[in-house]
Amino acid sequence: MGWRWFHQWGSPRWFYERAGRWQLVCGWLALTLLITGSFWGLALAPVDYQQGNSYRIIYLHVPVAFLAQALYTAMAVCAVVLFVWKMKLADVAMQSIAVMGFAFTALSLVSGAVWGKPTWGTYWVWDARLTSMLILAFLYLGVIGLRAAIQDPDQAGKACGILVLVGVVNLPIIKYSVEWWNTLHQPASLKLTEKPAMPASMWIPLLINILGYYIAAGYLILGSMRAIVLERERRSAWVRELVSHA
Amino acid sequence: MIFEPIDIEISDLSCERDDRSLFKNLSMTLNSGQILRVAGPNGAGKTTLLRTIAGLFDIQTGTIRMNQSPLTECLQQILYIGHKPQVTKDLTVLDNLKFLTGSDEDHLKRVLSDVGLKGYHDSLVKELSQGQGRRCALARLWCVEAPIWILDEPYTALDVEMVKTLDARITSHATAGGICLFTTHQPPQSLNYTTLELGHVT
Amino acid sequence: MLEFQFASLTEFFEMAPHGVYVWPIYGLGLLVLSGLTFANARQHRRAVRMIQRNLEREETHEP
Amino acid sequence: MSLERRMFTRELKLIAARPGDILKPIWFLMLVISMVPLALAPDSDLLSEIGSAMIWVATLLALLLNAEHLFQSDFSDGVLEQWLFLDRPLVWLVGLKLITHWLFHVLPLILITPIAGIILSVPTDVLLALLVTLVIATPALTCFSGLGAALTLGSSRSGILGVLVMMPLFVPVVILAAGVLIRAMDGSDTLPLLALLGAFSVVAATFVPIVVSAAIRLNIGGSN
Repeated sequence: MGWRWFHQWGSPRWFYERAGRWQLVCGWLALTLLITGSFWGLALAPVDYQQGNSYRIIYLHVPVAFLAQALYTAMAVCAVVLFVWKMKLADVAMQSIAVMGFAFTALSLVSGAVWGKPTWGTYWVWDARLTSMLILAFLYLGVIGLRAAIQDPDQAGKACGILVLVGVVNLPIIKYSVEWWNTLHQPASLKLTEKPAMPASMWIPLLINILGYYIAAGYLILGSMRAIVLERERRSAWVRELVSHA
Repeated sequence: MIFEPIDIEISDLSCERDDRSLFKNLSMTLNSGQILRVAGPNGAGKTTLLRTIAGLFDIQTGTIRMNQSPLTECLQQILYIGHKPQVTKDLTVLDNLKFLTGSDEDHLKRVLSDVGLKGYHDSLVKELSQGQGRRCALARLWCVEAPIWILDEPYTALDVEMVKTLDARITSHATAGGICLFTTHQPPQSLNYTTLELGHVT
Repeated sequence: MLEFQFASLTEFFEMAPHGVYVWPIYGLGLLVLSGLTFANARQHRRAVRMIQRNLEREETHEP
Repeated sequence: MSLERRMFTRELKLIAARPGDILKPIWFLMLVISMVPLALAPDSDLLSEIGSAMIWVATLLALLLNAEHLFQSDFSDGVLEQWLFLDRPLVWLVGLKLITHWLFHVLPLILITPIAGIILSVPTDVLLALLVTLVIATPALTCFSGLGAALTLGSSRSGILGVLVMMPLFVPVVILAAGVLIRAMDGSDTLPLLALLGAFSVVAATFVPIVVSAAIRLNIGGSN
């Protein structure tokens, strides 16, 4: 009882049909939130008295950096679902999330570096957060590369699942070791600490944008998953019917 | 030696590869002394069936039980020779067989003369011809005491004489109460076997 | 609380002195989001077209 | 002869048959080390400062290079799938293979590093610390590079992919080892960090072989 909602996810057809609708909702919602949040952040939020206008990058950087890390965890959850319940959709999700995760990680790295230029006077410092973000980008790339190298999709999915699980166990260790390494080599003077008391007009748009980017990621992942489901299920009757009516 | 009675029960075995159904709802029972040839055109799923029974492929649907217990617990009862060489090219014939069978040197030398590789024990496998390499892989049939043999294309690259020797070995294995499954495109002459046709099941 | 922080639109686009850093990043963000959306749509379209081609091929082979 | 001894002797005979498998990584290591002064400057102060780090990175690369052979040839010969029919659990065999790999392929590489240290004029006490970190850290590195090799077995043109996939996971090990070397350079206590490094190795050596055998099982199931 009560498990039907979970087993429905085992049906690619059910997912494909529903995902189309969710995607639409997510897309418009994300667009509205992102336009609101970004405009608020760029134009209406007060200037930071220390960093000047360059701080406005956080309305993109912070949500994207959050996403980059959250997506890896999401991928690990998918890997667990794949191994425990043998749900093929979880593998599809893993494939989509890896690509989106890498895109967001790269975006957060670039935005972090550009933010660093006016703030620290240089594009790149071996700051703990930037460094672990860089490692995260390599981890995502590994998952994408492994998937691309193995022909059989089932096998590729399982291999990626193993890699993701090993990665997610290692991720905290990597993070802590990088932080420790950072204190070992340079004093914390360059470390950028978030000011604890941000006025509401500063953090509300940040919150809106965080929500907006999460929903946008959902929109993108759903879209990519639908395409992959269609491709993988190309022989099944429902896909043939769907396509021939289109 | 005589093997304990053994049976393999396959029920409702189905397999799909690359969106193609290879076999569907395959059910059969194999008993001690049975020799089964799996036949069918290329791509009919012969190798897949053999590898599934050998436990190398995961079962997609259905069950395979040996003496009432699940397949995965009985892998040591199986001798599988696939169409990969199954031997290391850079090692000598003797070293290869020593590792895979654990038999002692004298026994192995006797076996080698049985399969027509007398005097080759010190040769590296890469120095052998294709047929000789195959003989080296098949020499394990004379060493390992596994009751279930699963041989994928054992007759490939063998000459007439070796085919006869192999037929005789399979027959004596079945007489001793073993089971042998094999695939081949040239039906062996001097062997009593039953045939399972794949590729016609829909 | 919600008031435009810049004296004019030009000043807004200049965002002195950091406009050079801020605007390209938002441009890049827009590019990534729209690029991924576009890539998804393209992948979907290609999948549909591939399946259609397969169907047509089957029809000509098996009358 | 027990299966364990059979595996061991087989490994020895394979090395005798393919000495290049051991020599090439050593050759690679020495070549990379010789490139450092050429690319930098023959200034021995500068070299001694970065020498130990360079040796660490070069060893890491050499290690990953030779891990590629760990399972690949046995896999394509079909010998690896025979492991499933041996009367030992696959994890056990994988563990044995990793141990023999460490003994015969990694240890020679570690033993050659003092020479590399001498030509980069690394001070003796740092060199000693370097050796200790390598001995303690390489079991973990061997396990992870084995995992990279096992995961990429199924792809026909894997090449360097195993290296690329596993390298990010080496970060904690590299950082800890670098910490030891820095402390050795200014003469402070290295023991706590070495203990941490050892703990990482022990944990990796306990759990990674399980994952490696799962990856091997997976790739055998997919090949035909």
